[in-house]
Amino acid sequence: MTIGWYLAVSALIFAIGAGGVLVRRNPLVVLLCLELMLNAANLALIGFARMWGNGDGQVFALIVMVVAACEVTVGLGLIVAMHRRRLPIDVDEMRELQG
Amino acid sequence: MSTVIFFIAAIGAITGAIGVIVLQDPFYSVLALVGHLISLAALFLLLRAEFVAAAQVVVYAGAVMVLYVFVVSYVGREAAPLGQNPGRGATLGAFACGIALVIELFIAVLGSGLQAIGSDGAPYVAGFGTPEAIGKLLLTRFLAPFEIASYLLLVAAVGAVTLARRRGGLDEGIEGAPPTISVADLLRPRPLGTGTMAEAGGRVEVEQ
Amino acid sequence: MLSLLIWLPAATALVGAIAGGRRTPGVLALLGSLGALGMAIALIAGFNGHGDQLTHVIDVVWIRSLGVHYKIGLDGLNLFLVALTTFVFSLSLLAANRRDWERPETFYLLLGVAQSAVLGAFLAQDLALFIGFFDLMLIPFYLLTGIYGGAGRVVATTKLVIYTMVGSLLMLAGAVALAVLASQHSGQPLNFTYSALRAARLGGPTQDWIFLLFAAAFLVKMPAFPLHGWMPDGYRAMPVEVLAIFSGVLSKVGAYGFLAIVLPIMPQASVHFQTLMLLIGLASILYGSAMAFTQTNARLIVGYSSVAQLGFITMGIFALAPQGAQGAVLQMVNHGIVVAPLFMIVALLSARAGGSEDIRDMGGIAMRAPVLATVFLIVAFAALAMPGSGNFVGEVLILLGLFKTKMVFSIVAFTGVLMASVYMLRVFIRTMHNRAGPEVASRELSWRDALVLVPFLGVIALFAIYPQLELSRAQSSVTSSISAAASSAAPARAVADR
Amino acid sequence: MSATTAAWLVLAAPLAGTIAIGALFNRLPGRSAGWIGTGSIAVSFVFALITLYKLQQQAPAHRELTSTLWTIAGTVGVDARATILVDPLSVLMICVVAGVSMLIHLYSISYLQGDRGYSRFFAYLNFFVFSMLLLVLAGNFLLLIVGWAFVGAASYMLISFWYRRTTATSAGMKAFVINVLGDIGLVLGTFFIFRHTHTFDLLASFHAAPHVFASGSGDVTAGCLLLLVGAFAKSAQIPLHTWLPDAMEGPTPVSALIHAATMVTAGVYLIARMHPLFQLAPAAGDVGAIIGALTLLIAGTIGLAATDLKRVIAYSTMSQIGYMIMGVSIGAYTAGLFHLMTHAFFKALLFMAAGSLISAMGGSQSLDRMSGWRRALPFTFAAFVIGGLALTGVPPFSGFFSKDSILLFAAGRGGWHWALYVAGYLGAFLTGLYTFRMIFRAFLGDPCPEALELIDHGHLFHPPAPTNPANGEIEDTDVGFPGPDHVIAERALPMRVAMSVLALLATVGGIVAIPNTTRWLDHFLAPTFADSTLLSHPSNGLLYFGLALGTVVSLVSIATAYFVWVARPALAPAIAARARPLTTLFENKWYFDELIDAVVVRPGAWFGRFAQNTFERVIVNGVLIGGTTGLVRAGSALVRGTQSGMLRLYAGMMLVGIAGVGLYFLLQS
Repeated sequence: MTIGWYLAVSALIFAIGAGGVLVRRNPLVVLLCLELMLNAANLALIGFARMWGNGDGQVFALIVMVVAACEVTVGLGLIVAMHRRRLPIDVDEMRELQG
Repeated sequence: MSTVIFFIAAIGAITGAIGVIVLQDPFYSVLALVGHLISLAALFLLLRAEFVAAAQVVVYAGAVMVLYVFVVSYVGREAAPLGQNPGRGATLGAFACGIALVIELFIAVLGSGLQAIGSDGAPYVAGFGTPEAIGKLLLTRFLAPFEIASYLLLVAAVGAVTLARRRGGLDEGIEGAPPTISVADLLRPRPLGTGTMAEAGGRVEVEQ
Repeated sequence: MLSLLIWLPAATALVGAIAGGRRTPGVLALLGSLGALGMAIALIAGFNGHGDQLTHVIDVVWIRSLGVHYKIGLDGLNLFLVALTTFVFSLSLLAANRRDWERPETFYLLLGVAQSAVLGAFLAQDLALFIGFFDLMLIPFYLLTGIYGGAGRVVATTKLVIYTMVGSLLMLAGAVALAVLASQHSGQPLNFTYSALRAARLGGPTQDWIFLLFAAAFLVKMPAFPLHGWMPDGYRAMPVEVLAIFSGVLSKVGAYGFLAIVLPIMPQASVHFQTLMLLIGLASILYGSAMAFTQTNARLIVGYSSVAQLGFITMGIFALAPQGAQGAVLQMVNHGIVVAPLFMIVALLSARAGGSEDIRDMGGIAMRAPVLATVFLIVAFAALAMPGSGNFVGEVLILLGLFKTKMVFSIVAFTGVLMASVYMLRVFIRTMHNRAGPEVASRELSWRDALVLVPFLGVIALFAIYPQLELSRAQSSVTSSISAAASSAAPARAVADR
Repeated sequence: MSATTAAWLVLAAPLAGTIAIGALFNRLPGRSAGWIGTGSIAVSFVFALITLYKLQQQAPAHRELTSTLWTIAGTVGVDARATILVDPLSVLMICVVAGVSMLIHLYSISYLQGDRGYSRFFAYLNFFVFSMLLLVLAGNFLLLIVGWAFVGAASYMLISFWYRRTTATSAGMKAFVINVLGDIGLVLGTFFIFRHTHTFDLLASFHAAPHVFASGSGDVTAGCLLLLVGAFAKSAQIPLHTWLPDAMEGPTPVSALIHAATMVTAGVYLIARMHPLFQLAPAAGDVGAIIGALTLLIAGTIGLAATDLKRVIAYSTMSQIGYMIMGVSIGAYTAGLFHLMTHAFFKALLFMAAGSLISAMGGSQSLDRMSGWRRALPFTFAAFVIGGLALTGVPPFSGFFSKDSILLFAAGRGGWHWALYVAGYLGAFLTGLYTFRMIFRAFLGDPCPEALELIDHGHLFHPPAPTNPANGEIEDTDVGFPGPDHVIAERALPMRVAMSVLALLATVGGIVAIPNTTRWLDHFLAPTFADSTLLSHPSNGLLYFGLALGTVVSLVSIATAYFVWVARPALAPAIAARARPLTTLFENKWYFDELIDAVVVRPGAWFGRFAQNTFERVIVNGVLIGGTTGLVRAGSALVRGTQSGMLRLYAGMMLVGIAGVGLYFLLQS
């Protein structure tokens, strides 16, 4: 398969993830959608790495995974903290920062 | 053969992604994501990224997803009904956004004029994508990012512990005193039982 | 040396903030400010007034692609303003140390940053750097007013932010336009330093609109009529120590900007708008004085008197005569060392009048406070520019410069001197003399209050006896700074005379 | 010790006294502050005499010495230096000022005793003397202005000395503001002169003046007229005189020192000092002479109608200064200064005597309530009569010679100056009338209750509760009001000594310039005024005619006063009733206060109110603030709408934004 196909898949997954972020109200699922988007990016990175025969893209992908892991820990920590405080687990309910 | 595998894996990945956003129960969403990740790992293999694929399966689909499952079960499913009603406008808007994004990305990819996109990629060199190659890159050229990423992980871990600790919070503070945040707070020894790192790590015994 | 001078106050305040505690931040901030004061005094002592060259220059390219330099330097123009800044800040910090503040680390850190910013604005020799410091110094004051202010602080802060921000943005736009046009005009790469901008002579119409942008920013800062709308609320709301600094030092940045930036860089526009600026100055004098003798809030009386005094300074600068400019610089220093203690005295008075700042609630405070009354009287006399005070020398120079170039303005401006005596004496008599008000409990100045006020008196006396200290050092810089404008004004006048 | 060193020390002594008393104000026991103050002035007086002696050792042509200590402001063409000028004029002035001040300080030691502001009083008083000496010694316009303003400030502080009296503080404010007006006149006048001479140095200006100014040119006339404004404000000449009667709110020694003997005569000194300039501006001199003549007449008429003892003397002061201003304006410098000197003696004496009388009255100053004090206060009576005779100009008292020499000079000038001559003698008649009206009403007739108490019981009258004589408000005796021992009369020795010395001087002071006999003063002042071009050469016949006329006028006026107020007591009210409009005019002080109120104060207050109520509210707050805040508010509302706090909305906007940026680059490529 040509690299173009992989990129197309990557684009689709990214769009799905983005749509999910917009649609879902459960922060857990929002986090999952973010994972989707990151993975889409990873796929594109690795596709390009294959395209040029260069390992850099793969290293990038690895580092993206690390960042994703960090994001997950912090995000999940936040959700747990919210749960502890009996706050609603709903992104639409958390709007104290509105102007 | 590779074409067949590609289509199977691609369809799996996309289905998993759709499952993540469509399924109402977060637990199933997580499971869908696991499926998606494994499919993606297959795609990585097709792209001759052995090490990344392995890492994907082991770290991502394995460890991270376990974390998700833990949290989902900890938080409980009562939160799930809340996420059910995204609103029509929001759904439509999100859908439109997604479509527009896809179209734009497609145009970007296809219209980019990169000849190589139409090819199968560079000729395969033995050892591309093996752990050895990646390891060399990480420890030579990308040493600094590697180290920074490791620090990032450490900070994230500490942060997660602080956030999710049992006692105290940012806005409770010491009783009676006005809530203060300043640089100085970080360096000042704090009274016991207010949730310091030392307590969290079990180095200081808090008398209940 | 100058970099150390600029950043020392902020650095010590930061250390104080990190160290924490109830007293430490204040003491450390004070020490930093005193250190800066010591350096300023050393600079004065070592200053060689001959020639208008910058001394102690530090010139480092900061942002190469934009031509922004970290260029600071000392000349006769900013020498005493720097000293004034460190002096007023030191004593205000000393005064502030007598009180307990909520979150002292924040308070002193903000003051430290403010001091560094003001010093930077005075010492900057690069327009972009100047604007950076100019805006930086406003931030601490927004916060100080907003957090530590009295009643009505929200409105006050809002007005302050809007007015000064609008002014700053206009100035920023003007500065960018100035540098870009200057580089196009001269064919040199983009360069924001004063010297480069001075060298590139822009055309008259271009200078005109850029001049207006700058003038707006500086006039708001001073404040001058009719852009003083933020002043009453702001002055009422600020804590007195902050107010002493704001009125004593920050208002001078605007006047300094005219003298150091506008006049040398845009001489033709300065001549073109001379009459307008003189009218603004005159209106500030008359209006400020009229307001000052109808107000009953002691703070506002002093506040409006500052409007009038800055009117004098504006007129002195735009007399476009060396005497006027010399007088303006001297008057900036004098006004700073007079208005700061006035505000502190107003605070002391209000503490003796049951917390009210209304002069109708005061009266007879001198009874048990002869020393306080004497201090107030001396400061009031200095503030109304009584001959024998440094302020008088400043005003005479201003009016003499004006007299030489625009005689009618000078004669009308003299009414400001007369009105000053009316409103200053009015506030003195209504607070200190006459029958005691119902809530008045007169008591003497405490030693700690005296510790703050006495240095002010000392410096007022020094400038009363020997203003030459400042004048001789400022002379060559001031003359060279206005020479471009003055020389382009002279032919016009010659034509008009014919 | 050179003359200039001594002159600097003349200045230094009172300043040191001020600082010492001020610094130790609450640690000085008893009356020591008074003695320190008096002592420092005495030291100053001694140095003044040394200066005089040293100056006389110089050759007459070299009697203009200057000494500069430091530069106050020397930049861009301005040369303000701390320079003193020691010449016969200034030395005469410092001797008079220091001498009279010393005596008044001595008087005050007793007069102010028991007052809670005792130290403050002497600190102020010493400061005043320092300022006055600075004024007369100044050799630089700027320093002159400094002294000029300092005496104004000292005057303010001393008028408002009893500062809890609202009458005193408003009088002080009035005095200060009018004096600032005078300062402004002086500064502006200086500017006009500086414009051409390019120097602030007095001597340099005088030397340059004939070369840079054409005689009668616009600028020098404007400058001199503005200097006259300064002189008028300080010397209480019409129309800037209204502060002086009000200034009588101050303690009586203050009235004696500042508002009679020294400060108010500064205008005379100024004109004499600036005579090289005034000679180039004859028009300014004429204005000065006319105003002086008007003042001497108008003040005399008001003095006839006033019933407040101190105010009568104050109007008399105005009137006498009118003579001096008239004199120095027409070129009679020596005569004007001669009158200044003798006036200092007898007017200070009159005020001291008045102070003694007022304290015996328990603070009341109303002539209507006083009578028959002759037996009760014989010493005061004697002092009053000597002062009155000298003031009226009865030979051989000092006032006789000094007044006549001014008028003689006017006659010698001829032309329209004859009008001044006539006005002068008319004024002399008025002087005798109001002076002896005052003396007869207060001292002759049946003793009033206060006097009876002193005669019968041998102790002074103490009012039941201290009150403000001006408006009758009840007071206490704490700081800010007169002290409890303020009732002192003539008992204290220091007061008697001071009054005796002044009485002696008032009697024989004329000796320094008796026409055709002694010409000491003329010779002494000659170096200063040698270059005067305004000369007068009256004949001997005119001289003797003038002396005779002066004698007759003064004696007739005293006789008239006796006739009207003693012999036929019913006559005075009858005359007043017959000439009702005139009396009303005099009693209301020619409506000058009302005029100033209508022309200056009301419009000023109106403008202030307009600025505050209308302009500030409508324009500044409404349009400027309202407009900008409205704009900002609308803008912020717009932006704030997007800040909903909705995470998903933010994410959507971010996506749209990123997509937009991407699209831009796509379209670009």
